[in-house]
Amino acid sequence: MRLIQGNRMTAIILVVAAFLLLLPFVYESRNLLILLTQVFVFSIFAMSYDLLLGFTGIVSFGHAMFFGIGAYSMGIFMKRFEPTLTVFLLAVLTTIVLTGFVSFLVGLLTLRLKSHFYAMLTLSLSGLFLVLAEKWRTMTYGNDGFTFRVPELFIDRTNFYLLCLVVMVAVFLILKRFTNSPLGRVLQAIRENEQRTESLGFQVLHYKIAASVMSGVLAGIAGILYAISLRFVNTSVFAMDITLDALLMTIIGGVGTLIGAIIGAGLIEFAHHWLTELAKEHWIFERWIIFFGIIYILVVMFFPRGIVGTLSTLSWKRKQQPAVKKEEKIAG
Amino acid sequence: MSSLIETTDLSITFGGHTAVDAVSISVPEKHFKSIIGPNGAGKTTFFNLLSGQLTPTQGKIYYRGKDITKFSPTNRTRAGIGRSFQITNVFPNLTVLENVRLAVQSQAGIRYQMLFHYKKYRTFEEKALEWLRLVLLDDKKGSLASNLAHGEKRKLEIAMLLALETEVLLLDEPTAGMSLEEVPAILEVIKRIKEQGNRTIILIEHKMDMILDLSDSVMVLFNGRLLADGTPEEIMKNETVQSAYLGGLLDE
Amino acid sequence: SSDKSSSEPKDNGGKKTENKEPIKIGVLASKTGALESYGKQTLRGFELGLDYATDGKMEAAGRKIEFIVEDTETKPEVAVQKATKLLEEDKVDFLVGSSSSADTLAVLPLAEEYKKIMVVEPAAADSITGSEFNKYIFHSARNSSQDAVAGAAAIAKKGVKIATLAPDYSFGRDGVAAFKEAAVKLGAEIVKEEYADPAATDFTSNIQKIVDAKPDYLFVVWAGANSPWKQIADMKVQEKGIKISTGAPDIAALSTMEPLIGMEGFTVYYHDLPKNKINDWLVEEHKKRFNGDVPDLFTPGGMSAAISIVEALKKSNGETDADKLIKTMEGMSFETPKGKMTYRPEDHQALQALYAIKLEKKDGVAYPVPVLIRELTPDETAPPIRNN
Amino acid sequence: MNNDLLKLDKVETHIGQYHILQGVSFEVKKGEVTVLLGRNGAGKTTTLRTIMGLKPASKGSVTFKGEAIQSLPTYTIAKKGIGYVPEDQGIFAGLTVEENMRVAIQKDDEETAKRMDWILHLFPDLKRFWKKPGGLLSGGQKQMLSIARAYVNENELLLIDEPSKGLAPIVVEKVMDSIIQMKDQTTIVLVEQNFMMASTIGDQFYIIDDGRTVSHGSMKQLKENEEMKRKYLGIA
Amino acid sequence: MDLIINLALNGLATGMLIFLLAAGLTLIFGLMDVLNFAHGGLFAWGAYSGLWIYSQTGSFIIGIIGAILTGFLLGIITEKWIIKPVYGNHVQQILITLGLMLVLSEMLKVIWGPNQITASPPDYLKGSWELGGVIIIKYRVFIILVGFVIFAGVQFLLKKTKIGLVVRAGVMNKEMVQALGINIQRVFMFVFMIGAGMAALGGVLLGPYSGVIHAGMGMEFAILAFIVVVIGGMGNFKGSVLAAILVGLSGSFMAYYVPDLSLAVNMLLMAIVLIIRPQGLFGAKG
Ligand SMILES: Nc1ncnc2c1ncn2[C@@H]1O[C@H](COP(=O)(O)OP(=O)(O)OP(=O)(O)O)[C@@H](O)[C@H]1O
Ligand SMILES: Nc1ncnc2c1ncn2[C@@H]1O[C@H](COP(=O)(O)OP(=O)(O)OP(=O)(O)O)[C@@H](O)[C@H]1O
Ligand SMILES: [Mg+2]
Ligand SMILES: [Mg+2]
Repeated sequence: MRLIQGNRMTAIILVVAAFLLLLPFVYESRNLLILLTQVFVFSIFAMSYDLLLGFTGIVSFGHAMFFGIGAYSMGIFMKRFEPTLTVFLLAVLTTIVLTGFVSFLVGLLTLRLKSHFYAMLTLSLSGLFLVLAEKWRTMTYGNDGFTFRVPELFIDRTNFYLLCLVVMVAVFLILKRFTNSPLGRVLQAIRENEQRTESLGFQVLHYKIAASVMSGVLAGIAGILYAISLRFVNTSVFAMDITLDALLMTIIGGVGTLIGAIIGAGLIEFAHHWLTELAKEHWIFERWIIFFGIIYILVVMFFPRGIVGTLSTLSWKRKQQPAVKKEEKIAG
Repeated sequence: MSSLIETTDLSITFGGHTAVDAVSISVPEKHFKSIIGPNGAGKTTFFNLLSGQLTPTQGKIYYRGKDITKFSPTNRTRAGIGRSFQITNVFPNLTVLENVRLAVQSQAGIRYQMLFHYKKYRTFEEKALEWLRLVLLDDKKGSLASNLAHGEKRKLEIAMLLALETEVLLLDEPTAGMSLEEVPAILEVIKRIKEQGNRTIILIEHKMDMILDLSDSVMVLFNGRLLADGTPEEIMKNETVQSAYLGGLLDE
Repeated sequence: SSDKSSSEPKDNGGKKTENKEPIKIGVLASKTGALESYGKQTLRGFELGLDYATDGKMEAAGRKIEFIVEDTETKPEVAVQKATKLLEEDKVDFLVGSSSSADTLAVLPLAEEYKKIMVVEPAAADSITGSEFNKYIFHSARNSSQDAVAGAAAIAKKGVKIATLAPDYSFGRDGVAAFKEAAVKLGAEIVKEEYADPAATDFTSNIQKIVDAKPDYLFVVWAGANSPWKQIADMKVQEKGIKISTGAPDIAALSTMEPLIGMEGFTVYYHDLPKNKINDWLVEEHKKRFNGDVPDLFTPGGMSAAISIVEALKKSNGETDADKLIKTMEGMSFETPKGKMTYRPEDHQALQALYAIKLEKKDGVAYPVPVLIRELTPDETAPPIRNN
Repeated sequence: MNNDLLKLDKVETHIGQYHILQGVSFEVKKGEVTVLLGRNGAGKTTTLRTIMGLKPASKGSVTFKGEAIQSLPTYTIAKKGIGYVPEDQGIFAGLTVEENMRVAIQKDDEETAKRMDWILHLFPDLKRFWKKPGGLLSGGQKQMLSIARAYVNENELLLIDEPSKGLAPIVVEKVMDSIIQMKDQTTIVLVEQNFMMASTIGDQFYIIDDGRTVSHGSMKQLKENEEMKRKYLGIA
Repeated sequence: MDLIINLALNGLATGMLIFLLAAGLTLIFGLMDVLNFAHGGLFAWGAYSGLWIYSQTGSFIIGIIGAILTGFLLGIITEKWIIKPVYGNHVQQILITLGLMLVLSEMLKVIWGPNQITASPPDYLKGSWELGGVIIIKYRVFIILVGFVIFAGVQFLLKKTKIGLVVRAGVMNKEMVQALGINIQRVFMFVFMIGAGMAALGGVLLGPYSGVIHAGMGMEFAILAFIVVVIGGMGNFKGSVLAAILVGLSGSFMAYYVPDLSLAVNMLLMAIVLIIRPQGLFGAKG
């Protein structure tokens, strides 16, 4: 039963992915392309966040730290060396090593700190990275940031669009497999009851670190793509706003669903786009941020478990088959 | 007699209050031992020390002659000491089946596998179902654990422990809150495991009839100290136990 | 609110000139976010500038001019997205913008990629015409070095001891570095450089150190809402014989400088400082259109950007080929509300006048008013060339 | 009306989309101890929670002293003089024993002080751990605290969910004594799996199965009727 | 010596100001366990409304009272419509309060315009005294006094009434508190209202302190308030006042002695405290 459902889900996703793959060849709007690229990048970032929040139950307020490391690694490599594919790969490697290392250390701290305290610690760590980016001016040019060239291949927006799409789908599949693997199930157990997981014979810390590193590295990759899409990087990549974006996208879409992170990213980016467009039509929308805020509030009221979370509960309720209850991931 | 679990001088103090006070016991292999004692005597705390939830302030714990005092709960479970909890302690937002499946998975040693779908391990699910059937909970396999009635949670708790198939079973009041009607079934399970003869069981209970029925030996904790350790008959005759623990109940 | 974002050309005559396509200008500005007031000043100025330079006809060399405004929200990623949209979808011939330096820097490479002229206004970072320069960039706004040179010119003399206070990020650090260079050149001595957390609520330590250094002047580089003025006054810095000097900001921020009345410094613009026809027109027209408001700090900048584009088009005969325009614009001088500006050929920085001023209390004005001490000529404020 | 202190009439309760109680009816006479019996998951706890308004009835009526209370908020119901000892003890883990008691106390008068003395005499352990966070108590001590919290107010009706669970035999005896002592002021509805306890202090019994009251009678009857015991309680 | 006194005095004043910002949050976040990202919004509304009333009436005191009332009102509305449905669910709290935060701070721009607004203290609080080398700024002394008054007031509320206890109990087990006859909903609303009122008070007092208010001030200072609540120990009112003073003093002294670290001082302080004492400086163990 569940398997069939799962397959249908995968089928839908594949169809959508194929559609997105063909899009740039049939539809000429560059603007849409860029918007979608942005959506893909943030989807990756939000999914990496969902792995922590939704599957392992770790709240981090400092996820921007990994995003920023990725963005700066790419920027600095491209600025300092020739923008070739080799250098690009080197930058990717550096990002993976750096984010892996930092997320490993940060993951170790989950041992010591619970909930709010861990969240605030990550907030302060990412704050320190922000200061570092500010102060290490010979490398980063301070908060104004710097522009850089990117490898030939990525200059073409269609190519880059496709790259981001492919990476996003790959990350989705990897995380899907990761969370549905025996290891992933243990992560959910940790989310539910850490102490009991321990006494079942699972080394909780190892899992938390695994999730943290996985999530950190993927966030770093999102940062890389972000930097390439802008060909510019400044300290804003370490800002709280970036973390909040991931948080919002994940929650709006539905925590612990992965696909929710993608939908959340799409929704926020498009809502943003439309609202700012509306600002040109009517003065009321010049303060479009108010409407944005109202959307958040309405989402909580009408989709308390995020869009995907709530919709899947509804459809499950409609079927009314208490005997074969689908496993539910709860938000919170 | 070779002892499987041995404690020497085991003590723990919480800010001035010594909850377990220099307890030295030795439990032979395939033995069934019960622990009784007034509320707050330190029984659960003693379990917490054995299973690694707490670290003793003093004393040592040996398992098969090996010092495991510094082992983490995880490693003790892996070494073969499993436990159930007095206050129900399950994964509230996972299904009953998934709760047990996780225990089966741990027992099978599949811990870091991240490349395959968990459904690939179909046998885990079947095994989990078997355990649920054993504790009469299979009809609830799809419910979220948080939605179970209290007694049902107790059964789940037991199923999870059994699924670990550890050599040592530490049972902390497994039947508290279980209905009169169903206690026998659970007792039956415990008895059967005992009869299979390859497990060592330590049981905390306040139900005397059960203790008398099952135990090879009974130890009595009192204010953290080991007051007595002996056969059920000996213990029942002990006057301190009668006056301070049992009260007049058995008179009826 | 009157700033329509995308203003269709006013229906003027409707006489089709031979040249087919209208010329399109994409304007990037912060209409929301931290710098929204700057963005709005620029936009008003830009619209007025087009009007002025085309005599209200909205055409140059026979071609119609259209402009499309996009909001960068003061976020670099949005700026890039909007700029690409302007370049790709609206196929604009020019970019103008934007309010924040980071937004602008992020967009600079796009101008190069699409080979379109970008007139930068009012972002001030030195790197725009420095390390991040490309030949499509023309900087009509003054840069931080010009500010600094002006600041130095207003106070630095042989033997004068100066301390500086600036926020601890690029803007402040660059500003002080440039100021120092200019001031030392004029014979002054920098006795203390203090940098403060831009979000700080307490400046005691910084002010204390400055007081201890016993300078003649305290030169402050500051931007943003959270400012040290009040505490400088509370800690009686002026009473200790230390004169304060800084750049006068826009009118909203001037009202926070009450405690600094009497200070000498410089400004980019205040509406009654320049004495010329264009400025008169600007002030009058601005008041007319925006119910009595006077133009503010960056309004003339927006106007200058527009004027420079129209002038260039006139000279190129409506030709929008970038290489040709670059040739035209390099070294081009044009009249603005601030007098004559010239795009320096080497780095495309517009050389322009700045003003040495003193803040005074004026009856009927709610905020301290910058009063002219002397005009600092474009030559005097010319910054070093740094684009290689 | 009659002298029923509490009356449930065909009460039905839903939790989410589950129909948990499907017709529970019983009457509790003033001054009596009424025992609810039944398998695990039969709906005993849900019945008590429905009376307390924690899981409001979707159908049927709950009448307390002649007044329908099924749609009142929990705190109002509690204020009417109904005390509750929940199955999971409901200890405020981060608060000390003392603070747990203070939250519970409704009136700060002499009566309360007297009751408090009585309680501390009943459960000396609580006094011993007066300043200890409730979450650190042993299982049995928590149970005592939970009972104590309900005892400290003057209640006309007490709903007690499995009090003997986790208590040492001697303490169970004390709790039984205490219930008998209170009988003249306080009426009690008790869910209890310890048949010895239930049968010693109970006056009436109701058996709940699958969310319905399926049988009832006086405790005396049940104690003597082996067949009923076997049928409903699986004991002989 | 003068220097030390100057730094200490101003650090203390800044600390007290931060405490005023954080006081409301210790109740709402620390005690009620609500991740209220809109706290900064309430705070900014206090600043705008209070200073507007001050400018209209000419009385600073009336302005302060007005700000507090605005805070109460917003607090009630917020609790009823925004927070009530999401008690106990942090994920939903984050989303809905962030939404509210956006609405609140943008509304400020709609009503009072996007520009920053100057704020100066009333004449009797203007200026400073100079004693030897020590400069004592009158307004800062005022802030310190208000800080103590608020501290004492809230401390009284928490210690002498059952409210603090009931709220903590309610967070741990809402059902049980109700079953003990307490209308926890009303208690929560009351506490939230007080918290919002204190946020507004913090806002209106900050205005004349820094000389200017702006719509972004909410977000800017809210993080500081969160830091203080966490390093003080969640829900520990005394802890948060000490933490605030610590933040104030360390900011002041670091800026003087280790200026290179001054940007990082708050984050560094928080990181160190959390790593060394995970439960917060003054939090209970566990
Ligand atoms: N983590 C802890 N911190 C402080 N005191 C503790 C802690 N754990 C247990 N205690 C105390 O130690 C004593 C023994 O508790 P324990 O839970 O072992 O009792 P028990 O024998 O299991 O009792 P019961 O039969 O009631 O379950 C109790 O007084 C309890 O309050
Ligand atoms: N929140 C819930 N969601 C779904 N089902 C529930 C929920 N709470 C209880 N149930 C179900 O309602 C039934 C009755 O539960 P209840 O707790 O009243 O039983 P009980 O008679 O008290 O059992 P026990 O003796 O085990 O305590 C059980 O089958 C239980 O699974
Ligand atoms: Mg115990
Ligand atoms: Mg029950």
